[in-house]
Amino acid sequence: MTQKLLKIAGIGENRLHVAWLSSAEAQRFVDISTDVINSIKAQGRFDAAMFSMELTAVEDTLKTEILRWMIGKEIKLLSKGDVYGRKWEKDRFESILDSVLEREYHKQLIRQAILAGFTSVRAISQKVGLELKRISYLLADMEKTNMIEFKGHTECIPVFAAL
Amino acid sequence: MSNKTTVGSVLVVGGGITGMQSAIDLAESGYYVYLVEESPAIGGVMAQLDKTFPTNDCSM
Amino acid sequence: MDKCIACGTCAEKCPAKTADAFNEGLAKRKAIYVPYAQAVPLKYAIDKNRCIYFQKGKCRACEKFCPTNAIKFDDQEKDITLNVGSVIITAGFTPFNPDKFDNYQHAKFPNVVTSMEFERILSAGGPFGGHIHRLSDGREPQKIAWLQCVGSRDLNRCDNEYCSSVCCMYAIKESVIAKEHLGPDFKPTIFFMDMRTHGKDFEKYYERAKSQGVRFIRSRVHTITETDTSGTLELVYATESGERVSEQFDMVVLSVGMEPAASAMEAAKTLGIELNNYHFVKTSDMTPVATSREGIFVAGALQGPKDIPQSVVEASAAACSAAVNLASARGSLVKEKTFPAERSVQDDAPRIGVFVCNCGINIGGIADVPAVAAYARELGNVVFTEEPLFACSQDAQEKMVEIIREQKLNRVVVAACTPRTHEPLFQETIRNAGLNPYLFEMANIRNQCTWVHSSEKEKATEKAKDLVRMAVQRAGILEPIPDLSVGVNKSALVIGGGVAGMTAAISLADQGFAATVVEKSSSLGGSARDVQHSWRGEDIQAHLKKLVDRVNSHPHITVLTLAEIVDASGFVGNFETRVKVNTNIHTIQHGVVIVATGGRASVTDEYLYGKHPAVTRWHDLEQNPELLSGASSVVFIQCVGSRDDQRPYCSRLCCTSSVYQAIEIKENHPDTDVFILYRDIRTFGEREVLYKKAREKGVIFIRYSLDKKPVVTGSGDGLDVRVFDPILQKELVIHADRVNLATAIEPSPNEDIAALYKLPVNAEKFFMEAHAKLRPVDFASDGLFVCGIAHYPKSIDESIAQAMAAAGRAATVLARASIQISPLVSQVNSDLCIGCGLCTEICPFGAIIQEDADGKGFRAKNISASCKGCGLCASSCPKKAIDMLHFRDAQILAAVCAAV
Amino acid sequence: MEQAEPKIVAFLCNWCAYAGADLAGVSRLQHPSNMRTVRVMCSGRIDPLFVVQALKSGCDGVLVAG
Repeated sequence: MTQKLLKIAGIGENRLHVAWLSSAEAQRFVDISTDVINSIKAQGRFDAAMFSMELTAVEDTLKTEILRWMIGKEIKLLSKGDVYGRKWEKDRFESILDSVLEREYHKQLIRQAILAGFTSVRAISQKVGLELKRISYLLADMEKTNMIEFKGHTECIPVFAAL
Repeated sequence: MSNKTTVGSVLVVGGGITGMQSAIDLAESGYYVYLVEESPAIGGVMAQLDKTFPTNDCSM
Repeated sequence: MDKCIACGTCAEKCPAKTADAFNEGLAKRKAIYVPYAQAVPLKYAIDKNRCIYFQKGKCRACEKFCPTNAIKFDDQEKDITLNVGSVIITAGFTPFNPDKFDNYQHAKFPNVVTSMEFERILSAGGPFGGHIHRLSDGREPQKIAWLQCVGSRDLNRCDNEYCSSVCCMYAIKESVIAKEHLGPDFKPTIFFMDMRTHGKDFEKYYERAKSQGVRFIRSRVHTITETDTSGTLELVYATESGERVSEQFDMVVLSVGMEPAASAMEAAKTLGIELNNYHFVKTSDMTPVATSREGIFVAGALQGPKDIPQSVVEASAAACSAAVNLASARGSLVKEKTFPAERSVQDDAPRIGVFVCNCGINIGGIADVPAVAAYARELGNVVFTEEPLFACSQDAQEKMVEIIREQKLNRVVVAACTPRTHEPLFQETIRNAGLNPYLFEMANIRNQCTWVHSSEKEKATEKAKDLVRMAVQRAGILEPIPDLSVGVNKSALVIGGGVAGMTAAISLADQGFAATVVEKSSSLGGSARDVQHSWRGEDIQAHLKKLVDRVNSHPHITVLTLAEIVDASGFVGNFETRVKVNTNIHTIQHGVVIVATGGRASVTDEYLYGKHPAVTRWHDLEQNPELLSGASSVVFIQCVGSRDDQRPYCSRLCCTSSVYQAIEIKENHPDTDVFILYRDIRTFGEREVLYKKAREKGVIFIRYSLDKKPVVTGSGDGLDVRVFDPILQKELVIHADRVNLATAIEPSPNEDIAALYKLPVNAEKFFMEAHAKLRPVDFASDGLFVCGIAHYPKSIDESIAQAMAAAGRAATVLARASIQISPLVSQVNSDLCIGCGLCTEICPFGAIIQEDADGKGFRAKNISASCKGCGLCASSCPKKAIDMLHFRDAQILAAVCAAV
Repeated sequence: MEQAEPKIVAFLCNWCAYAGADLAGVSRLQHPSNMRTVRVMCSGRIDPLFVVQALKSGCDGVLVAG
């Protein structure tokens, strides 16, 4: 999930590697770490400053309750079913999780942009590189969940503030 | 009348998986254990096995 | 030996090479050696027979190069006299040596290896790093054949007429793992006589292996020849229908059986205990770990061929038996260690001492230790640094205690080897200096730095500095953590009043612990009431009567019959269970739970059972011998409801039971024709002798397969049984006066018990132990144990052993006044908690509950006694309301931030 | 910014990967020195937030191994 998020954020999913091995698999550990090191070397140094807005947005996304809930409930949903007794297919769960991830991340990114002083839809769009329509849609959602508020109009341009 | 008292220690002969388990259980139950193994290390045959069914855990 | 730091210098310098027995001679080792990298104790030893000094009187290179003077050539053998209360012999087995069989050509052909050699070939830590190849030419094999029963079930070429019990399963395992290594083109074949996958979940593994492309051929290979100079082998065998086939293979693995080791037999002789015909230690089915001599117990493969879980069960059973004898002296010889009072550090600023260990040349020879220490000295909060030669040596430890006192250190960082082996040692050291053991942190600059970056000295030094910085940053915010202990209610609740439950209760009560036996039916005895004889022919009813009498009269045992458990709560040492008897509710406080709910033979609607009076099942014939009067033909049908889609497991007991009954019938009425229709005869271990005896007595065995099950039809007073005989290749019609069915053994209904105590069950509703191999009687949650058929179908000797094992394991809890538990547990901040319950749901150990403490709605609450410190709750909590002691978010992040 | 070697933070489970890394040491299996290990008692302890924090504080990559 974190890999997906890093990908959406443009940081690259390969900045994070995940592996399983047992205590006797020394050679495997060496192979894994060599691979990881080579992969990271190939990607070059990571400039944390350049991605600071994205990283903060990723961090805030990971803190959101809906995501932590979905991950925590994954096994139960797939094996035992939800409160209505419906078992979820793995694919279905993954695709819903993907869309939630993307939505929540974009919301957090918009919030960061607003915090950074980009308060109109057009300015936000330029900053974060999302379509205007998508931003407007998410802003409406964010307003409902008290992430931002609508401040009024400046020269007919709606202005938002983060809460 | 015998005045022998019970000795609270046990000798375990063999340091394979079985001997080790016996020794651990006794030591945890309050008995002093002497574990005797003929080779320089405990572990027995199980240590030689690559992986064990069903989890394919390594046997170490 | 205390001085050896396992640096390996001695082995590097040793000039003498020899075959490495641990690797089955497939690799070389030096004359001074550790058997394997993870050996305990990790100390080098000299192989006297190979050492040049011991053989020729000169060398002693190791002594010269040893950095710690740990080698003493003048050490003499010493006899030590021990005065002990009891002896347990677990001297194990030795794999059968096939070299004396010329038909298998193990000694001659390089590509014929034993299964033990193959284990080493497979092992990533083995001589070939897990790369499977032929020993003749190094080529990767495409086809490997496993030959079963080498040195087992064989009277012609060796005296081992017993079955070694474990080879079928390990051959399947080896073939599956080999396929994982070698890929989809690899073709493994197993040649077998009967496939004996009678253990828990083994049958499913067998089926999976088949679906993964492991080929199973029911035949005994009689000749192996080399076809060319590269070492490819030709195997000649006969198929079941008698056809002669020859086929080429790249390698052959001989599935060798078990024999008692010569040294073990000698030890047994010294101890004066009796051995049986096969030189295994003789025991009775009713006292499965007692030897012929009082006070001496046996466990494991020295008692008979068996697998790991059964060995571990017997180990705990033997420990329990020894403990029953010595209960009056419990605790008399063990001492508790004492430490000085802990100094409070809460209000003081951190004063960190950093000890950078040279570990001889292991660290100091690669990283620049003085530079690392100097670097550490500049870090915030560090007030002292030192560079001991060996931080773990006795003198360095004593000095460390002094320094901590003098310098008033309140945090200690040791940069040395790995915390996995040495953290406990250093924690004890700082406790000796009056510090809480959790004010300690290690930086792993040997195993994970200098040892693996020895060619990059500068980078290793840089990494060592980083690792020390991470440790220091983390150490600065470590907190003292008080010991965590819970009191123990020294009594047990035993659920189930069958042989397993009663044996467990008696085994505990004889050690002075109170036990309550809860039985749902009106009387004790369980399923053993239906069985007359154990497989060794011992009288079960007589034993059962004794058992029931002892349980009823034992001062420490309370029996509740017609009892139903309605509620349970608590954790290890402190359970509370409510039991309903008629209309009364008994509330029982207890420290442990032993689940022995048993099982039963299932009822079937196959083969006219219940529709025709001549169709019976299990022990009906034994209990009602009049049913057999005048019978001239009796047919037993095996695997009725076992090993099929509905119950994909082997019921383990039925083959032996039917064979035993068939022999009885033949002995009482030699003229009666007795047929056993089977799929594989699974008379494992020494039970094989019964199978042989049955054949000698004229019992006729006919194999059937699942797709061609026998068909039973009524025919006058009797029955007609139609079955396809694979050897004759035609259908036979047997007229039978009786058909007896070995129906599957299923567990008693146990959903309620499982739910009340949060115990896991497998797909077939047998209770699931904590670890299939190593913890066969424990549940994953502490203080709960399982035994008997509730765990898996098993014979009475196995049930008794497992019941004693459960009691033995339970005694490790009950023997203590309080249980020290690792205090590295989860902590809920109830101010932040919203009571969502996610943590309760995901905790694998049931260590977080939801409680409405102050009427503000539910809040999470830790059960620290059950917590294993995994931290799943902390990393999942949507509100970040949970933190882990010693691994707090802040403490982990301090190290993370210091990493760069 | 100096062209130093990339640094990778490795979160290793005490019982599995950390032990494997130790064993690599015992076997002297050489590998590049870019890893900086953080030991945790179980890979379940690793909050994704730790990963982000590692990247934020300037490391170039993260390995989670259990």
